[in-house]
Amino acid sequence: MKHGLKSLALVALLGSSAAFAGGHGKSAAALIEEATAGYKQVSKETSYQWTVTVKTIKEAQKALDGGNEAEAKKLAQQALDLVEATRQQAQVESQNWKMRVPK
Amino acid sequence: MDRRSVLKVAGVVSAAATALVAMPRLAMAAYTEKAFKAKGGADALQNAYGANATTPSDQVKLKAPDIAENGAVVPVEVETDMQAESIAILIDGNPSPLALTADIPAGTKGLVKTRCRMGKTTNVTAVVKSGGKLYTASKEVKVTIGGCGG
Amino acid sequence: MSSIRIKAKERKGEVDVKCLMKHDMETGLRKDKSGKKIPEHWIQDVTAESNGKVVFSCAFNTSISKDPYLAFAFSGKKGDTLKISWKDNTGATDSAETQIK
Amino acid sequence: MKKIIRNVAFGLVGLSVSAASVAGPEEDRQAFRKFYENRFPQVQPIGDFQNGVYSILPQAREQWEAIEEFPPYELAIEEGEKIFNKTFANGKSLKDCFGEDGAVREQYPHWNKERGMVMTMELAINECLEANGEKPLKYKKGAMAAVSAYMSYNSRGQSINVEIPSDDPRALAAYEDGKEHFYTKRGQLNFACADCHMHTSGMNYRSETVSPAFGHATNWPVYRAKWQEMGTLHRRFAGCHNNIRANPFKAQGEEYRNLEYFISYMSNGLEFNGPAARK
Repeated sequence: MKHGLKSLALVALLGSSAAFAGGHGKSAAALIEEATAGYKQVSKETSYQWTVTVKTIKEAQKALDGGNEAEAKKLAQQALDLVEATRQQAQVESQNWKMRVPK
Repeated sequence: MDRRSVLKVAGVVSAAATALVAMPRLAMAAYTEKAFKAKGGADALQNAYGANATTPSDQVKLKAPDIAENGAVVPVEVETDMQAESIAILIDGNPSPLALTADIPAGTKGLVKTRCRMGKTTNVTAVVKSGGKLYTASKEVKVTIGGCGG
Repeated sequence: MSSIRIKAKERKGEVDVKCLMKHDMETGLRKDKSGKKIPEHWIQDVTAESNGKVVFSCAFNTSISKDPYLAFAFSGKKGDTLKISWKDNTGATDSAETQIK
Repeated sequence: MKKIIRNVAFGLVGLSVSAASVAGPEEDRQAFRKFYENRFPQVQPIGDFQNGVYSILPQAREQWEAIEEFPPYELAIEEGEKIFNKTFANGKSLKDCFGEDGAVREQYPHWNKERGMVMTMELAINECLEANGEKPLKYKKGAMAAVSAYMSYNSRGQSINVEIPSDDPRALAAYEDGKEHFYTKRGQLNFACADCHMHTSGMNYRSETVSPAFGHATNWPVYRAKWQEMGTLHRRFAGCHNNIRANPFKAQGEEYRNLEYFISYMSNGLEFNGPAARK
């Protein structure tokens, strides 16, 4: 059952962008930096990268450059969630893929 | 064959003269702005053939898919055993519906195959000019947006 | 090399012709990477002659697919020549000739 | 919610069989083939799987056959022939690497023991060019797809016969790597190759019917209507990854070469029939 639950947890996380709520009280610039570093870290440690993460980080940066701190923060937070979800996917899938092999 | 759509095309043009003017036979099909840039099927036929009264006929055989694999490349085939003078393909929903006109001289079969672009689900109409009259067959081809862009 | 590929085969006095023309057939609706509209550019007229006589001719709109395909059939025999030529909206032309097999 | 339930269900099914001993490539291949035979019993003979989604969709097949009457890839074959026969600055040509007509498709992909890596035909083409002082070609389309189309065309009818030499554990590791890739969920949409092309093959994602993975490796390169031009297998891999919002890997990088090694091995026995037209 352990695998099943893990899988369930991952999907729940993917489904909700608010699932990972770290970094409250930080500036948008700091959050963007954190998301970028996190993205690079996950890319280095696993072969998992999501196209949407880079896109979201870019959008956050654009919002910040445009002087919209609140929007930038929101987007950077989303990017951080995506990074975390990617990390979780890599972890869960390192075992779960075996379930899909026909016997 | 979708009879309704043919009737619609015919209906739109009912105001036009039903008696066909004897047109001098063109030696060759040639592109004309008037026919190919026309916004409606009836206008296109009027400009291409000098007439647009059409009659559905099961002697006009139109082969086109029910659902297009890809709207950019839809195989369309028109064939007839009638003594054809010209064959045209109309894609009703395209901004300018007339896709092709082909001149069929004596000794050439009433047949043309090509591949067309279709922007959306619409009727494809095959037109065969025989004995100075226009005969048609129509068919709806569904164009969908695929799920796998790749 | 010509942009036109022709396959012409005779069977029982009828010549089946299949032909593919390399041409972008730009509709005028597409945009390039910088967002600029690519001007329309398409084959307007195609003519097929066998032994010097026109056996088929047709006119295209921009709604004919890229690298247009055309198939038709006419009465003829092996060894006859078949010449297919096109002209596009810029006035450019091309042609190819083959022997009917 | 549906997705969650399905996922859990997959998990349970997986657990019930995970106690089985680890199967080798040959057992994998038989189970893989059996899966598609059971899922699509209408595909007869089995070799027809080489025609991808058209083996299971009669309506689409008719259109495909109309395209194959005079397929646009014939222009690419001609272009490829020219490149293939072109004399290099040093007087040699691709013929010196691949023989008079380049009909070597059945030799790829293969395990190269000396270098400890999977060799693919496209990689070999570029290595031949570079070894002769020529500029390598880009892997996804254009000239590379054309040369590959020419060589594949001349190789039609050859069978896929990928070997995983037992005397080199690194070969098995490369195979296992490709296998893991095939079954692993990736991207924000959380799809594995196997999710679409195995466990829901024949079903629709929006209007698109997903093709069976058995036979996926036979027909490359393809002229794809969507692209309006030729593309290689690795271009398609990258496209699929983009679709599921996963960063694609490098064409001819280790990941995609190993994936090609795995899916080709799974299709062993089928005929190479590239190039092909696809939607």
